Amino acid sequence: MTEPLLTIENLILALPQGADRPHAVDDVSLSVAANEIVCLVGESGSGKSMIAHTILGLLPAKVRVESGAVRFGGRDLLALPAAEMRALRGSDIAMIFQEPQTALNPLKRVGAQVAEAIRTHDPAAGREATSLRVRELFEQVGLPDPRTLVSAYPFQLSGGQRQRVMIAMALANNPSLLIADEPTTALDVTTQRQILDLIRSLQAARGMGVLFITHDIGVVADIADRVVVLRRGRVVEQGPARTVLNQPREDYTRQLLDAVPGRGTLRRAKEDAEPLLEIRGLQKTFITRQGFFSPPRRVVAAEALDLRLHRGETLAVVGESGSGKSTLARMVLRLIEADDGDILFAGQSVRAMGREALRQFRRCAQIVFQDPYASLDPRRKVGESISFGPMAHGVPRAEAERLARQWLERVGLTSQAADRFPHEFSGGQRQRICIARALALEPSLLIADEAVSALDVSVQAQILALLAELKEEMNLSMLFITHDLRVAREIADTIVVMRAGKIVEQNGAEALFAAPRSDYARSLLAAVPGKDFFERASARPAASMPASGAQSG
Amino acid sequence: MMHALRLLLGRVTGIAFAILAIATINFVLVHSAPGDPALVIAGQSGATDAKFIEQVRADYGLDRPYLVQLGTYLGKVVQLDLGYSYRQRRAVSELILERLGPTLLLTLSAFVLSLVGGVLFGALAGRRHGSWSDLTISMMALLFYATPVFWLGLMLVLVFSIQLEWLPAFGYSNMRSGTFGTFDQAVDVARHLVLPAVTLSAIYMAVYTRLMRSSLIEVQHEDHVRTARAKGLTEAAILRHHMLRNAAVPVITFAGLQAGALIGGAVVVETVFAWPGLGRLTFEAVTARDYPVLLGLFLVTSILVIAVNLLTDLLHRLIDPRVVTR
Amino acid sequence: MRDLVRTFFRRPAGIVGLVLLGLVCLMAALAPVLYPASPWEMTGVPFSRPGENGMLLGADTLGRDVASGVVHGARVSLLIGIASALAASCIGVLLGCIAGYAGGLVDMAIVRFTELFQTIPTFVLAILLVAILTPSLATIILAIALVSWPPLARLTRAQVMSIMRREFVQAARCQGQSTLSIVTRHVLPNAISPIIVAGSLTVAAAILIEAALSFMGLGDPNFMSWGYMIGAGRTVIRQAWWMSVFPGLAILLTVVAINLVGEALNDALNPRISRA
Amino acid sequence: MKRRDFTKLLLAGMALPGAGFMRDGMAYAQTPDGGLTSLLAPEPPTLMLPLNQQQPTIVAGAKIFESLLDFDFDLSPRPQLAESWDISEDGLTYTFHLVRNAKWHDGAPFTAHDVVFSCSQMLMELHPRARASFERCESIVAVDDHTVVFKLKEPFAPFIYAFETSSAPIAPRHIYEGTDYKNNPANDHPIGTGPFKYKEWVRGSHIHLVANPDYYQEGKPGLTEIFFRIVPDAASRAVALETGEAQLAGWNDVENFDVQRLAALPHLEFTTKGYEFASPLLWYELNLRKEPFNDLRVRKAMMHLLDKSFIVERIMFGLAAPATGPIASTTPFFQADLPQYEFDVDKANALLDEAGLKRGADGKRFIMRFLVVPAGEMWTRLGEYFRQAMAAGGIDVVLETTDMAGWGQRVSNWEFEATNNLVYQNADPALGVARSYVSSNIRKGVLFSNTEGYENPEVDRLFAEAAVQTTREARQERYTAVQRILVEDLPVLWMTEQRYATLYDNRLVDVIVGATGVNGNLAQARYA
Repeated sequence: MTEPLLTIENLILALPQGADRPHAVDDVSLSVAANEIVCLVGESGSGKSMIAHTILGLLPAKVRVESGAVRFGGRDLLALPAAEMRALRGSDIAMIFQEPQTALNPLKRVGAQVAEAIRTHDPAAGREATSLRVRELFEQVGLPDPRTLVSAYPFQLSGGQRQRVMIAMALANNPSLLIADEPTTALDVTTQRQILDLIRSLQAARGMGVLFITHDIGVVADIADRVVVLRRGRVVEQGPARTVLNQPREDYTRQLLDAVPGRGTLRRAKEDAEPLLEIRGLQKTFITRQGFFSPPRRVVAAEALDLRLHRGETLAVVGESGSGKSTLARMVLRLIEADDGDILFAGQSVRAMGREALRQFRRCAQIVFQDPYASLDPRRKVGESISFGPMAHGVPRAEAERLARQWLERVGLTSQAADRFPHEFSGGQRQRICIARALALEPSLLIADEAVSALDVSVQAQILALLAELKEEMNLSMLFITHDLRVAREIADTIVVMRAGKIVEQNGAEALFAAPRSDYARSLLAAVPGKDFFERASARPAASMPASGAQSG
Repeated sequence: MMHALRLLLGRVTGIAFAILAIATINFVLVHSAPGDPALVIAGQSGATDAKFIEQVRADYGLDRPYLVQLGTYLGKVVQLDLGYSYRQRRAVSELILERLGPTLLLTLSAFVLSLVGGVLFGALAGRRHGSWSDLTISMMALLFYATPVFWLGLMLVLVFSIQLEWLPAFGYSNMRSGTFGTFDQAVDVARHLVLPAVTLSAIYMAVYTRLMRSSLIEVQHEDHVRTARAKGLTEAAILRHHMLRNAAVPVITFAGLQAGALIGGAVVVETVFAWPGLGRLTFEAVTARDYPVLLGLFLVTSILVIAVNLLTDLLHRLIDPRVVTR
Repeated sequence: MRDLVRTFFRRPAGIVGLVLLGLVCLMAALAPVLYPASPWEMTGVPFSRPGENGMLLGADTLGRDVASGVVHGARVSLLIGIASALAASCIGVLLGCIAGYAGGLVDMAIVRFTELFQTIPTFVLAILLVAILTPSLATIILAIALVSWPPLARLTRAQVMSIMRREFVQAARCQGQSTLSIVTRHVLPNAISPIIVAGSLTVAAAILIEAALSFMGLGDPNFMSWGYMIGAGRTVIRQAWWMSVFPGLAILLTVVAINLVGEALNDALNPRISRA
Repeated sequence: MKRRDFTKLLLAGMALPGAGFMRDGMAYAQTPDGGLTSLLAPEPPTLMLPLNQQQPTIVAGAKIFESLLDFDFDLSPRPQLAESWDISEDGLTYTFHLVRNAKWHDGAPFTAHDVVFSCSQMLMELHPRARASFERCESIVAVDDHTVVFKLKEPFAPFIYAFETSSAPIAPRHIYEGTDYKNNPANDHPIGTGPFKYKEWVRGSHIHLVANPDYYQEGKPGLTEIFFRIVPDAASRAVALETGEAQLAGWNDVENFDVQRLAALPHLEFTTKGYEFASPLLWYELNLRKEPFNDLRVRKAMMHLLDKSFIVERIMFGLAAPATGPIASTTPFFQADLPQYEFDVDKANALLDEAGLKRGADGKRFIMRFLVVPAGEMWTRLGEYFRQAMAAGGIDVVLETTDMAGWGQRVSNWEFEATNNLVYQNADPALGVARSYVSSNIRKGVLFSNTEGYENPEVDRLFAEAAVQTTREARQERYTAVQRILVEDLPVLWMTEQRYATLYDNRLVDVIVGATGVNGNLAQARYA
């Protein structure tokens, strides 16, 4: 191996006073060579993005480089004058970001934004030459119809197309190093697959060095030549991808690998039990009126949905964004009213329920939402948020409060947590509180709407385990909404795949993974990151699950 | 194209409805006032003659039932006939039309001045967030925001007209300039415009400055600015191409909402500066209880506000492509 | 609560505002003690300059004490400002809550109504209302309230709607909590901070409107107010600048103070900033 | 644009006010080439004087329209459209000999038929004050093209004053006869016989009149043109005079407190003459229909509580004189030595005690409402002063404000307790004084009538007799008697005789030449 493209040596980044730790990044050394993809993997707060930003000199003002060096092409980037650093940005070193939605200027045409990148570093470039080059780039990144697309605005593009534009912009000046900061995290799984393939092929074609930052071990498995595992600002382990993934030396790496969902034993659907929830011909179209005369916008969220959830069963509804899966969950609880069709809960029509009947029904059917930050009232103590439920059903205040404390302990928190406010808890802890809130009403049906999607993998694994455990204990039935097939596989007996408001496939988990009946399910399965690796790995005995109920969640 | 047409059609009917509703509200409001307009005319003519008063009443339909008056009024509004001023003895539309120009000139220049000034100062302050210039601009903005408009007008007259004798203190033009070439007159009107426009725009400039400042500070932390930085753009280029326009969007949206207040402010400013516009006509009509003029004025000013709203909408569309299809 | 106070006092601007506002309130409260005589008392020497003839801020054309007027004027300005802001808040919050909670046709009707009120040039409307109803404290307060509520209604509606969409409210609905319980326990406490801030800023705006009305001769003639003093003094500004300068400064300082306090309150009530 | 260019532009823009562009604007203070810029406020509704007689209409319209006579400072008649006139011994026949060379502004000759048409038809329909005058006529006849004879039904001494310009503006018969007067297109382009012709009217800004080259008086007018600058704001008007942008102001154009300052300016001339015809009297008016104002003792007490000199000095800033009774000292038949009510708080309190109005625990006897006249600062001050003055007698006054319409409605419909009023004397007690006190003029809904509701048969009789007497002595006798009764009865609380300031550029001469001052035609005014 020749001289590496990028070398980071003993980098220490100091956080401002009052942060949870003194150093965002503590003594990190790594290198990226030409023509290789180095994955920087870690959970949230591991400092991986900080490292990326340090390279380009884009650190927020509060964070200070305490010591260390970042060498690129023989120069220490940390000591480079501002003008030279600027000349490097976007030309020799380019970067793409996580949120293509916000990373592009919403008010400028995408073509102009790419052209700007070219002209910034080559002021002499003519108009014609530049626009030609932009179209070339658009073609290279696989954007359809570049000629018209260059004059589109970001909001007119899909998420994947935006990310392709970002990549085109990054490649505009033929960088030797590309830094990709979670470039696929905000994308649907099939789109993620395409973008990963694109980065891979472009890298290979151009011989670029790529520093790829991700939290997803699956993605690492798919793309990395070498891996650097980061935890709380420190390098845990680094080495060639194959070695690190197959023979992890460190416990943490192993934990990360084990936490990846969808590798447990498959469950078998219990066909024989009676249905608790039955949905027939459910219909919902969202119509947004824009005026008296303009045609209303119609979005079909549910079209003739039929499904059954048996007692004690876990049914996962899987689909990409916009498939209508969350609307389905809300329609069951009548948080959104359906247009047509029937929802039967234990034989009773939910849609026909009056106010009081609905109240009683909701007691039996509880929900846990995706965003643990939005789903707790920031101005109420956690204990109150839980105890209001039983109180609404006639439980005396003191008893309700006792129940709240009891449930907090049950989901792995202390009973003192009841007296604290939501902002004092981490995301995983909040999700535990939400589960406690839902279960305090002793429901028979629990709806989990992307309940683990916002969490780090290790926490995700813990929450999934907790849910599984509680489900057994309380004989719950669960409607589990997720975009992640791996999670569905982890927890579900039956899986329903939705796309654009329609059910594409309804199948036992085992059957679906073994032999998907629909093309769409097949493409979803194929797109799961790290699929090949884990399939190979699952041939070997799986590492043990971490214990549930840990306070660290 | 069809889409745009439909949008326009929807807009127009919406405006028509709004105008009719405003017309009705105005009519009810103005006519619930105490004070007999017939008496005012009579009194001001030095009349001591009951017959004369009856005559005035008959002349202007004031003796007919309330609902008939309203019906007649609405019917006329639909035909764009705003009635006849008994005090001024002229058609209301004529009165309003001849005052419309100066008011448009004043409010539009104040609008543009406040917007441009606000965006400029706000950008300056927001860019150097926390610096001395930021502190100074923010403080000035706060002070101007808290200054009563009429008071500011007086101070400006005191300083620029009376002390320094730079600018005329009042009026629309030096009447003799009207006989000369158009350029002279334009210069003359422009000189008369300076103080009232500055006075009227001050408070809004302060508002927009504050808004622009916070908007810019917010934009500074947005992802696409980081993207621009990662592209290697200079800070100046980032400011110009990726921050100013984005930060100005909420300011412009807000400015549209302020159009009504701007015309309200014009009443005070036009009175202080003897600016012969709709604002002054409004005050004169209120004190003279000139019903037809008041009704016409409220209608026209409301239409003006709607027009300004449309204008800002257009501006918004121009700088924010997302609005068009949304 | 302690958080709130601490954040509030972390901003020097907030402290300055509070001190200024405190002074104005003190002035209003102590008016009968500081100047027991009526501010209309015409006993001084007309056109006394500040400091002359025992009058701190000079006398007006009739020999009335400007200082006494400024002190007594504080009562009226604050009274009108606070009362009309409260009235506007009542109208605005009620309509906003109904619109935001009810949604649908009710919402649309209220929104259209609000828009209509915003389309009518507000100050012109205020002039008209006061002129129609004849100027008195009550009518001025009513007029200012009637032109000030639309922004509060819009804000409340937006707040309520955004809170209603938040998942914790949906969770509360799923828990079976009653509508009243949801609104009082979850929606209002979360929606109220910006409304309080906007309400406090409405006080400042109301004081300015009152001043402009009084300036145009539409004030309550039985109460000495700052706007009236400027209106009475502006014509003699060359002979007696003090007649309009001091009440003008009083308005300026009060409005600035309320704005500073409002901003600090905004920061203090904003959980993102206060608990950061 | 490059950044530097932009900065340059910005700097240039900021430097502008200091540059020549701005300074040369002092041009508005230039010598107006024989033209005059006069202030006018508020904007008149029309210039068609026969149609409307509001103050600003008169000021501007009287340069275009004329009547038969003009009046000297002592109110003696002078020729205008009438060269000479005779009044018969019995006071019933007025014969006017008209000027022979007068032409309308459109070139048509002015004749006696215009006068007959105006006085017997047009003004009878349009002009309430003229109607009151010419209703007294048995006939109005044009003897020839230049002689008109008015025959009265019974003698009316002040009839001669009916021929003042604003009282009977003569309109062109050839344009108005047989038309709808109010909607005649000529109203927008008024045609008179006056020294100035209508040129242009930019609404909200100014009215432009130019000299009439065919004016019937040789060598007049002395000015080439007149601009009436419409400035609603008093402070702005003062600035206009100060900077020389305007050269003439009359009536209330300048607020009283500003008069002294402006009068002292070297380029301005100041006079209070020229308002003798109007001679307005200002008083506090009480609604005598209501308790306790129907009690003479209360009215007397209030009179003792009011300090006229305070009003004259502090509210009018010297532009007034204390009024001693119902007739102003500048109006004929004024009686000088009437008993007066001196400023005396103790006496007032004694009178109030006597009237049985005891002070309550808070020191207040009763609460009354005072309706402030919504016509400007002076009126507001009068209200504020009234409240303070009454407080000394334990009377608690609450001020009410309204707009002009509301004020007119409430006063004329007797829905008030107290207010101010200001009434023109119109050169003769029979025209401007009697109307406020005779019981026949208690007319609901009519402003400037006997709104206070005073009734005294003796007063009615004396006024009626005085109007039809033909000798000065006989009239004086009755007016003296009526003045004595009224001063004792106090139907209203007379305060001041108003004086008005006329300010004009000191290069102008012969601006104010008669009893109607700035309401005159300014034919003689010129630059020295």
